[in-house]
Amino acid sequence: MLDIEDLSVVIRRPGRQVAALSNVSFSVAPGEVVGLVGESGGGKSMVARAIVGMLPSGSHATGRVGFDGADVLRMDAAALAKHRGRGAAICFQNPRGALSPTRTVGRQLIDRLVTHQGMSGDRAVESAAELFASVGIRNPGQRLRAYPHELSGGMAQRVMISLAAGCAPSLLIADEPTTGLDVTLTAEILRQFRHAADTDGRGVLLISHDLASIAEVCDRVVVLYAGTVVETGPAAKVLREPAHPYTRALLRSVPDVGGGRVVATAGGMPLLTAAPHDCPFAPRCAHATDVCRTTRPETEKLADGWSLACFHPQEAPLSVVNAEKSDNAATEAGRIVLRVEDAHVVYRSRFGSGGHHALRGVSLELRTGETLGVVGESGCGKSTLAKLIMGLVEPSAGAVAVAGKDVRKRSRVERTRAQMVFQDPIGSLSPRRTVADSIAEPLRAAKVSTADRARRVEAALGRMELDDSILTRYPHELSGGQAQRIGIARALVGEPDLIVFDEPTSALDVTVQAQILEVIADVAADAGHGSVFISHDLATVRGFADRVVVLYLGRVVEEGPVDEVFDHPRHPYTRALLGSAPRLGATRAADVQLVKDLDEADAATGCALAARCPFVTDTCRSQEQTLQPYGESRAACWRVPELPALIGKSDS
Amino acid sequence: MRILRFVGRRLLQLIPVLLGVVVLTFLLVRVLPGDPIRSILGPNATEADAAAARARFGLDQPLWKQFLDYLGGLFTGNFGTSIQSGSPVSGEMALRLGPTLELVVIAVAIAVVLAIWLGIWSARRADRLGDHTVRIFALFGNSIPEFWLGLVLILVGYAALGWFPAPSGRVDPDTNLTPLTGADLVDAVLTGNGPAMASAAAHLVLPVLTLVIGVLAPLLRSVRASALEVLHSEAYAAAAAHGLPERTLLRGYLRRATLVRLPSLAALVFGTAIGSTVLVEYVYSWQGFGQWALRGLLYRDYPVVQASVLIIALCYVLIFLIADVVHAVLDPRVRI
Amino acid sequence: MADPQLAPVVIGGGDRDRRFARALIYVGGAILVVAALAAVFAPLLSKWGPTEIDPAGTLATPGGAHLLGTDGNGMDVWSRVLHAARIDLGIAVCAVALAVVVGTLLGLLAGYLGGWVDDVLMRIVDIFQAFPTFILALAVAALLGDGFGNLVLTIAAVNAPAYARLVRAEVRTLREMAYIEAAKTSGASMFGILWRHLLPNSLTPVRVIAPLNCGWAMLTLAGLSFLGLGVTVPTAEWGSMISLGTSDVVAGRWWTSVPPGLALLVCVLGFSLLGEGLQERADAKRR
Amino acid sequence: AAGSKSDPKSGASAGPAASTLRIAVSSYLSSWDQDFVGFDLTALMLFKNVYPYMIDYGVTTAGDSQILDTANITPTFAESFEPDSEQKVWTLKLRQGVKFASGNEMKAADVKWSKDRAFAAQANVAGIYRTIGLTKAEQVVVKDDYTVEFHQEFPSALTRQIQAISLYVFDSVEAKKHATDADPWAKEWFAKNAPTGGYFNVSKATQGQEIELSANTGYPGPDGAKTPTIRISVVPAAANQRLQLQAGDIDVALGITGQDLQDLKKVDGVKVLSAASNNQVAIQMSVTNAPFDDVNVRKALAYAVPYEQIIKNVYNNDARPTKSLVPLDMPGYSETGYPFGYDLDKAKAALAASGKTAVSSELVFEANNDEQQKIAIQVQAEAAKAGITLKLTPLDPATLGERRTKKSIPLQITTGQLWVNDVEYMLATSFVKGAALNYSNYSNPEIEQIYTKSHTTVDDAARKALWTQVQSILATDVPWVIICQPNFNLPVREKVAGWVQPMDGLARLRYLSASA
Ligand SMILES: Nc1ncnc2c1ncn2[C@@H]1O[C@H](COP(=O)(O)OP(=O)(O)OP(=O)(O)O)[C@@H](O)[C@H]1O
Ligand SMILES: Nc1ncnc2c1ncn2[C@@H]1O[C@H](COP(=O)(O)OP(=O)(O)OP(=O)(O)O)[C@@H](O)[C@H]1O
Ligand SMILES: [Mg+2]
Ligand SMILES: [Mg+2]
Repeated sequence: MLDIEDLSVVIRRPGRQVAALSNVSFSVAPGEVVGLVGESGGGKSMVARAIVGMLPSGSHATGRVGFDGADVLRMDAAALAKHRGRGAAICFQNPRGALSPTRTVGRQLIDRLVTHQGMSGDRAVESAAELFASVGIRNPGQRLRAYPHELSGGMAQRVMISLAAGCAPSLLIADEPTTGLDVTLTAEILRQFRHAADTDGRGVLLISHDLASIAEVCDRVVVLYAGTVVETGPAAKVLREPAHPYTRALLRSVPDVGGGRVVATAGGMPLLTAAPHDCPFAPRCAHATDVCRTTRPETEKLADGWSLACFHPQEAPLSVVNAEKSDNAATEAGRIVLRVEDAHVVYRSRFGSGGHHALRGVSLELRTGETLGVVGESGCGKSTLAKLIMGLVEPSAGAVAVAGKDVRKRSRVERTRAQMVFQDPIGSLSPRRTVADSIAEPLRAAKVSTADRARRVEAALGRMELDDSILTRYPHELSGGQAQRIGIARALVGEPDLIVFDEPTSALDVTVQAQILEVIADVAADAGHGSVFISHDLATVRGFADRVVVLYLGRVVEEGPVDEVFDHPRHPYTRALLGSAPRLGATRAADVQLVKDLDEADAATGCALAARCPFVTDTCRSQEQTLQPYGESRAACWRVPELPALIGKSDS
Repeated sequence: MRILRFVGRRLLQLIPVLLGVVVLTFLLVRVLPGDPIRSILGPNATEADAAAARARFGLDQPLWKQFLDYLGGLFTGNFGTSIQSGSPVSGEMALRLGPTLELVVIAVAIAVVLAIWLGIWSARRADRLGDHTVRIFALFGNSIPEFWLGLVLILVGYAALGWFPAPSGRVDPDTNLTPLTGADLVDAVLTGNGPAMASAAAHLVLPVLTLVIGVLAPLLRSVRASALEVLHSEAYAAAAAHGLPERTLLRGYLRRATLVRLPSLAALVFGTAIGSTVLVEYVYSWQGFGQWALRGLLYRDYPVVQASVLIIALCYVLIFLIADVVHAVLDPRVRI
Repeated sequence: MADPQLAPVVIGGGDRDRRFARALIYVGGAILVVAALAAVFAPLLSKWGPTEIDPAGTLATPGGAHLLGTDGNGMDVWSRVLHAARIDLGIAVCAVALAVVVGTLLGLLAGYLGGWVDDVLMRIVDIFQAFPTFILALAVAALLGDGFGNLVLTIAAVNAPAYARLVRAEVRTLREMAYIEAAKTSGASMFGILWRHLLPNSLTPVRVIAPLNCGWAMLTLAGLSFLGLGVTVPTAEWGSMISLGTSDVVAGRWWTSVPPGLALLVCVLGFSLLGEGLQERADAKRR
Repeated sequence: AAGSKSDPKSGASAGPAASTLRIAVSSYLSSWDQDFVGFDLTALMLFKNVYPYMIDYGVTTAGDSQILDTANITPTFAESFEPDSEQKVWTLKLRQGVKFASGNEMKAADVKWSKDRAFAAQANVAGIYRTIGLTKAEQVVVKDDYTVEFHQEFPSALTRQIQAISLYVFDSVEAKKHATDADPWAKEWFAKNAPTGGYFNVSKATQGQEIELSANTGYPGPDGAKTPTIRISVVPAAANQRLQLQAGDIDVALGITGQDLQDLKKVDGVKVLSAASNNQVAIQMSVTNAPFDDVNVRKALAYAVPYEQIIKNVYNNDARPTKSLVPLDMPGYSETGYPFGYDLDKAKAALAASGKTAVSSELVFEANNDEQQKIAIQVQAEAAKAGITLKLTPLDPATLGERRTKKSIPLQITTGQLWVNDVEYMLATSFVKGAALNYSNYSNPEIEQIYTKSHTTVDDAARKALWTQVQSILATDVPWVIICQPNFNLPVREKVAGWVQPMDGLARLRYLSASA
């Protein structure tokens, strides 16, 4: 159905030129799910745009985008209008942004139904509701009247899928449908696409930067690197025995809940200005030889639709390198650097009473040399916890002390004793301050002399493996990875007692993420300070945390040594999280499946998870759950002892 | 319901602002040099005459007493008595406010409609000749001083072409229009006076045109910019990528999304337009609010100045309130 | 490899917007530079002083001793048009600069501190904004006299509220930004945050609005002069020159008020073009 | 415009062209109540035409124009107004059959009520009555329905002049209907409702825009209004008045000055009525405020003023130079001892004589007065050459009024005409201590003496002698710099006839007529 042949797109703008795609060829058949993976900027979205004939202005495209025999690139306006939606429909990368903010989602869906399925009036409303229901939206009649901003991220993504499906396309394109969603949701959303291919016989092109997460639902994968296809093949094959060094690097960069270590590949993806005459991966490739650097490898066909563009295909199956942890650091009890006691945080609404209860009684303790992992779904209060520790929000009850000092009563210098690394690497650097200025900020507060400041900034920079030349740059001139290194350098430069990492890698590309994780693992291992590492991605925590706490709607639901919690989860919520985390190689079906999305309203009484937990009883609904010791870890669920049995039952 | 609560809350917020305006104006007119009493007395008046006149207007009272009296009057809708004319300010003001509001409302309404239409047209043809031409022309209009433009329009429209009535009023008195609101076109419509309607409309053309030309550019720029933003937005691209027809795109996805930011700007423009009518009123012999307020100020007619500033401020804040409500209606994201 | 029969498909557009924006900025800038030069070198460019009265008489036609003739007072129109640029541009630019400084300061404080400070400051701003321009102008002129500085004050007072609002809105979004939190956790003082982080970043919209505002300030000044509330005669100022010459136009003596009118128009246009160009560029960057 | 002229409806309802005259004025009147109005020329002009004034100036011919004769005051609505032998009791006899618009006949009670009201008002009329010894309501006595007596405290030569501008009468029967306890004189009602009973009645008034006057058919006198309908429209911008006059949309433009007048002389269909006037343009120097408290500095300025140039540049040579502080055409005018003319050397010398090389001052003028502004500019330029730096200060009416009463203005331009063409009156108003128009704060014992003497001097020659003396004293003291006496000009459509030049600046519309 879709048959892209030798598609090259060069975008010409005054003063710069980008070869977004170079000689890309692949095809999608009806009923087939094809994954398109690669790092940010690899050209994935460009492929999607080419398929619907919406290349950005200034594009020069060659080659052919065949669709049911016609060439999309050369369609006239009328043909394009027909092709878009009915032929190929995209689910956009950022569903919230892709929904028109001033029109109800129902109207938007009906617009599609009317246009492409010729429906009218009540009939359209009816099928809109049906479509909503079929993508898993509860209470569709009411949701039809919602505006996009009233939807949660997961809900918006579902609406987006229903919009695309509403066009009844032959080819459904999903551009990063799961980025930014929680693990539990990701799995569910991906299943939707598989479903579309299987039941409606649609072709599906699934675009993602994260191979691991989409691998499960794809029939075939296409790996893009710098606008070129480096490897294509059946999903299982490419995942288990990737032949291209880049595919292998990509896979190894993904942290693994099983405890597999990330192996970082140095360097970043090049921005090409013209179709390459060499292997674009060569500079980062451990196997590269001279031929790689001078000649572009042809795409060679291997067995069963497997093709590859590499002079040095690798053959060994990708083995999981298990981390040998240096446990000594954890056992060596240092002084206490952080103590949080029964902290509550309420965000007050601007008018009247009420507010949002973001943290509900959290207690923590952390010593130097220790690393505490904090995990939980989006919105569970992780960032609030970080801000609380940093003194950026005031606890409405309870106490927080850093290095023995109550955070509320700290002087300017004492405030620098705790440092934070932020989620958004570029956004956390002041746009009009140079890198040197940003890094030196904590030193300025500590009244360090100018000369001393420069020296220490350089030292911190050196540790981040960055060059001095970067010091005079401004944040917008940095890549995400560089910016995050600067952020870490800034946290380190004042030799603080405590460093809080708030999802430091979630905004980064897979391979860059691996690099940063290595740096962080190194920093966290320092005995001089304690670290708190916050992540929604369980796997990243496993690599180097000593202990881990699991947050759910502002409460700690489980806590314990990292291996214990990961290998023997007690709380149903932890189990669900771990179960839905994608794993390379083995597909691990979740043993606990949560119903519904995270909803703040659920936190009212009793166990917060009650509304979503498959094992819920009346006791759960009425009784507040507190942390109880179960083996080495503690969990806030009274049914823990019964769970293995219950899970076994639901299995059969 | 929520809207009402919002409006209620905002109205409460207006109280300190209006009170501030009241206090500030009250003090300001009194610290200004110039004696309102002297300007109504002949040159032969003695100090005793002046004192009598001062007493007549309560200006012999201590300042705090004057202020309390004024404030008390405001609560009962009594704006005091004009020193110049000796008649109640509220009556005079009612006669003057109508014509000016009529002028400004019509002009801003036309400018807004024109801006929406041209702005979207222009954005859809972004960076083509038509777009550039429209924008440059709007900028030109925006750069001409209103009084100058007014004169040119009179020279062309009245003196040279004779298409429009003489710039000496708002309606032909021969049409025997019964004034109700002071806004002649409205009055003509209300009383069903056909000739007056035609005459009032003819008198409105040039002053309205002057104002429209003056305020079009910022509105146009805003509409065009937000239309472009919408056109470049993912949301619009998504709708287009799903092959929705032009009409649906324009109506459902472009227009309303474009307009969300307009109300507050329109309010601002309305505010400045009220301010600048004083010039247009002069040029077109439009005996409106601005001329009245200006004259009051020149003769230090305290009650007139106080009332006119308060009313302008009130119009201003109310218009902003309306803009916020319209914004809330247009943009579902606004939480009120 | 590329199919030789398939010629590349070119999707047009792309950079025209930038070219237009650049053209706007260049043309606007050029106009202003010329105007500024004219203002600076006015005495060199004209034989007559701006308030020098030609004993030969009034309303001389252009040409001869007077390039653009003389006005109703017997003063050289060309010289006055040039010299007026000093007053008009000077007052407009100074007033806007003052408004920017004051407005930004207020906006920064209100936006960052929030709470009652914000409420109080913004109510004051509301009061000023709701106050009619001409009354404010007359009040200031009557109170302080009508000199250059006072007109600057007046026009600044009229414009400052807009900047306060603009900056406040900007600061309110910026203060939630990660880098402000980062600065706080790095021990930056309040002053440091305001001065080093919020100020430079909140000025982006101000930079775009300020030139537009300069044009508007010139029109306000001209309007004030037209009503006799602006610059005192015989100081050369475009607004008062136009106002003096209105009846001359009706009589066909275009030279007394058309040249100052054109000068005003062109300068305001210069500011508008510049502002529009900057706006366009900012918008393009945002897209 | 062609547009509205060709509008058949407006033509139809306006009746035959000759029955209607259209006049443009610059502003709308601020109030209809003459007892409480400020100095508002538009209002005062309208009052002259809508209030019944018992006596008024007669008409005389000067050159080829007709002017109001201030020396000849005749009864109009009154049958007669004559003094007793002591000149202390004046008897006003009313015409019978004069009707107000309400239908009420004008009677002595109306006069009495009106005068009571004026005294109670403590405003305009009460102020000027003081000069003729009328201070209390009891001094006005009703004799019978048509006879009223005014009992003055002392005899005065100015009684007729003062009463000419003060003896207007309200419809008291109607007024009492609108009086309340809080407002016994119906001020509120009169502020908004036009008085009736004058030569014209206001048949329609559109606030701020137009006033329609129709001739009072209830006036039994011989000199009733010549035109049945006069429409007065408000057109603030002089340029607009001019355009409308050119287009024939108005017949008389009362707001056109300066260059426009010269231009209009050349326009088809328009004529400019011109007449010599007693309007005097001067610069008053405060003799009690520095720097003009020094007579040499005053002299320096008097030499530095470019008289000829002002007449040329400001008045297009349509003004008469004068060489005395007494206006031209005033009996007794003499140029004796008046040395001043434009001479910068003498100016510098005079300044040097004062011991100063440079002085500075503000020069105040009316903010909305183009002529004064132009004069100020010309004076400033020349004075600077003589070492006198002048800062031009336009003042709005309120500030000007306040500062004038404080007598704190060092230098100001004044324009004005004396309502009584007599030097005694001039001294009374301008040159004796405390006189209302004596903004210079000038006082000279000799002048005071002459002034007192003049009260009792009736012999013409003797008075002339006194006036010559006055003029030479004033020429030495130079409290004023007399600039010139501009001629009066009025642009009208060619069809307009009957214009009588008002020596008080307030047009008497009853004389106006238009040929069809
Ligand atoms: N409108 C555009 N103008 C110029 N260059 C563009 C444009 N859109 C994309 N590019 C460039 O084209 C290349 C491919 O971009 P594309 O959006 O396809 O990447 P992607 O793989 O989808 O990345 P991501 O994971 O970030 O979505 C990038 O180098 C990008 O900078
Ligand atoms: N300033 C605020 N005012 C009101 N509510 C807030 C505020 N900040 C956060 N919240 C709410 O508090 C809850 C917890 O927010 P928090 O940012 O801590 O979540 P998180 O776990 O960090 O989520 P994410 O993974 O998306 O970063 C969320 O529901 C959020 O909407
Ligand atoms: Mg993409
Ligand atoms: Mg977070």
